[in-house]
Amino acid sequence: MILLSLLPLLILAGIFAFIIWGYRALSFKNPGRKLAKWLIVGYAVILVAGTVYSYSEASTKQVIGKTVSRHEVKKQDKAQIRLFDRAREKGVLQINNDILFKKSEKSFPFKGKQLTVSIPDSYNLFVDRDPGFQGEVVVTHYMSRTFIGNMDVTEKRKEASIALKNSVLDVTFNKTKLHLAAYSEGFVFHQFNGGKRESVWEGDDPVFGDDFILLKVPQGIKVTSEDQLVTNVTVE
Amino acid sequence: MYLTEVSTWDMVKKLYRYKLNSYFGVFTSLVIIQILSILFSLNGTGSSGGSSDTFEYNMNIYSGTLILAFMMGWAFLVATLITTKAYRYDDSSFVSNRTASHFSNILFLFSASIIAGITVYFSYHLFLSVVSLFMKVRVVQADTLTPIQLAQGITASVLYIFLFTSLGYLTGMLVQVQKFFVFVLPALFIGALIIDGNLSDEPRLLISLGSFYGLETSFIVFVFKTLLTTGALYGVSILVSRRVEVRP
Amino acid sequence: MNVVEFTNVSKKYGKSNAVSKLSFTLAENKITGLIGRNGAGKTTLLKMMAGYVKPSSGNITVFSKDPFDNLQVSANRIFIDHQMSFSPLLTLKELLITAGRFYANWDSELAWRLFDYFSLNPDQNHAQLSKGMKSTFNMIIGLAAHCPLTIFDEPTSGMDAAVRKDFYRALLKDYLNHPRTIILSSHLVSEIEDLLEDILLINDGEKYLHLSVEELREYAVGVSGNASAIKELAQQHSLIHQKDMGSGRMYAVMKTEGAAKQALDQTRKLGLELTPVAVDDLCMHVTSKSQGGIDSVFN
Amino acid sequence: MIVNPNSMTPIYIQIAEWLETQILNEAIHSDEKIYSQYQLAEMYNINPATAAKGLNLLADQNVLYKKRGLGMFVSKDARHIILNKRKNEKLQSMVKDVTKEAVQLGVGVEELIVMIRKMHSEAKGGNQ
Repeated sequence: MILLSLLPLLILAGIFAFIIWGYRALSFKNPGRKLAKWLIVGYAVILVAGTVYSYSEASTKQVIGKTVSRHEVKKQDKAQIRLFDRAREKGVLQINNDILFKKSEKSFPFKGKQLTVSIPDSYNLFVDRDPGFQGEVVVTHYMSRTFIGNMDVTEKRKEASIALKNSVLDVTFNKTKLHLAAYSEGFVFHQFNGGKRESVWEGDDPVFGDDFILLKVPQGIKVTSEDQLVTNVTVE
Repeated sequence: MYLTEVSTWDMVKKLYRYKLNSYFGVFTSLVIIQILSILFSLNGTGSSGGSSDTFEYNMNIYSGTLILAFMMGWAFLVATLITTKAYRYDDSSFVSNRTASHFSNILFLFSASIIAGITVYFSYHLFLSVVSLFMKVRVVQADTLTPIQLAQGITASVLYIFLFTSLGYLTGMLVQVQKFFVFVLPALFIGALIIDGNLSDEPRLLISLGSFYGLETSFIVFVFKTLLTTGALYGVSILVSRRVEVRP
Repeated sequence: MNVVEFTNVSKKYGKSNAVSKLSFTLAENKITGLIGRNGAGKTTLLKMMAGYVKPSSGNITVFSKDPFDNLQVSANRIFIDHQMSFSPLLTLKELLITAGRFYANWDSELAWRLFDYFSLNPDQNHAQLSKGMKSTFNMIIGLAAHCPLTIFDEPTSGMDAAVRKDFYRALLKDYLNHPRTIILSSHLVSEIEDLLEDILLINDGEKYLHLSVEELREYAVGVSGNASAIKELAQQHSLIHQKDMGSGRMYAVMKTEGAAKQALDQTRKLGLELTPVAVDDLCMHVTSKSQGGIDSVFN
Repeated sequence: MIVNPNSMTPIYIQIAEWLETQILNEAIHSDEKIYSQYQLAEMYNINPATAAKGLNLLADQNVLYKKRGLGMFVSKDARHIILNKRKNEKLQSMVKDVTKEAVQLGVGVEELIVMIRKMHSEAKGGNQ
């Protein structure tokens, strides 16, 4: 980072040396060219100011998420599919923090024998029956990671609203809207990265992470849902 | 009678110095073109978006590529301009011959390319500041470049721009030799694109030309490719110019 | 030593010959006047000498080298004409400083003294100057460069009479201090003939005469008087020009070569009057399309 | 003196004549250095070659002599040579012209002599 911020400064010094040398070579009075001189000098000053500002901005608050390689994104996409397939078909849910992100966890005391879960259509509801559990349920909102291009924006997503009333667990997923601006110096700056492109728009289709709810319940409780398949899983 | 002996290189340097002073307008136009390209870039070079049930995003893509593209066009025009009589005759008012004149032009255009290539990077950052200052964009993703990537990128920008000066120089020289090239060259260019488009399902000419340089991932090979092409184009220009009188 | 040698030089533009089969030499340190009518090929000749234009055939050497596109020749000659172009972005002051960098013998003091004398504005641009001021500025560069071969093509075009006179005086004085080969083209012979050592007269792209000014002054004589007596005389002398004066009298210009000079001196006996022929009249007569001049149109 | 380019007399002869007059008037004495061709060129705004031709004319007539590397000097009997030459050549030819004109106008010898006497005394008186 220190090196990175030094290099533009060096180049800047070079530009200034050139401009100063150029002006000494033509230090004459010329009313016609005065305007042009000011234009060029003014522009150079603005360029420098802009660059300094942009570097200070970019390095502090404006970059979100971490960027990963294109290859990584593809691997993620496959891994996510495999993870869900395995959970649904074999009943084994692997909590892999590289793939899954725990958004929220809530526990509710529960004494009943039957729990009804209200969850929107097409979302996974995984139930893990724990023999050690007594008198409470733990509801965890998980999401598989979300990538736009090769940028991980999972952490920007909102958590689901979860509430337990009587024996009905109500889960509502909240929609996240992101307005993004992606900047790139331009293709020349990525041409020589050995084919590894880090620019957002040059990546593959976005990977939208899937939200799901993992329900930890005591062994004897029956879990039902009106229109959603309930999958019993063992957490690894 | 005492005759002065001069070396070509010495005169090239003197002409080069003269050009730095007198072709001042080239740098003024650089500033104007860059400001224009920044304004055009504010539109974004692209946008994308997508949504799922719980997630929606839209993304404006801002890139320095447009600024570089503008600079390539500028380089082409500046080079053609320098081949016109008004500029060529300026040289013949002082001590020069065509070799010295060409080499000082190339040297001048190379300097201009260096300045343009470096300022492309800086004007991109200026543009970035303008976006983050004046446009309501919530989240920003920006490249992070290693110093080597930065140095390679700037060098590559300079070389691309320099390549376009050689293209412009040749075009200008051809027009100076035969005025009808003004019509012939664009016609040939567009004609080639049309034929290319008709012959194959996908037009390949420009794309393969562009990818020859643009898809080269080895920096060293890229430097060789661009410098060799640039050198060859300048070489042809110098040969072509032998058909023009120094100052009729 | 000959500074300039033209051997059988021709230059064609399209089908017409601007210069044809021209041979002459310019000796070192002489001021030569290149005289000819408009379109006689003066400018083409000078541009070939300067190395701007390549001859279609024939051989040119300047300082024993082919001048075309030759940097060594370019460094030792300067070509001043009204087409000289300078960057419109530079001021006159900058241009003078620039010129000083290019020419090894540049006389900066002379340049600035002339610059002040002719009250040029150092901050002005060359493009903004009037034609006469441009010529004045170009002339200053031409003089101050002190090039071993200095070529002026119609240097005084646009200058007023006073400036022209000053220019010729400046040229002479600078030449006396720094003798060098100077060629000066003009169609105003009378203004420059005292300044010149030699005159190269060309007509239709061909060399007509190349003589010293003194020789040219005695080259021909004007004879006026009885028409029949003059016609008789014209049998022995080459007639250059004739003009009918009316009432049996006429005026003729005849060549005064060799022994014929004595014969011509006898003409006073025939009641003929002899008058000298001014160099510019002579140049006009010999380059005229017909012997009668414009009058022949009205006959 | 101003050179008259329109005169029948070539400029170099005009220059030579002016130098002769200078010597006759003793503006330049014997063994003094005379004007160089460059000085003459500047004085009369003429090409130095023309001036040199005038000087060489006088040198050929031994009015001037050359000192290698120093220039031209007035010879000892310069005045004598000039006076003789003018008497013999210039004066004679002028007298010839006058006589011719007199014959044309029908002026007799006596009348001419009277005129010449009068002019002569006037010129002498004017000089004194």
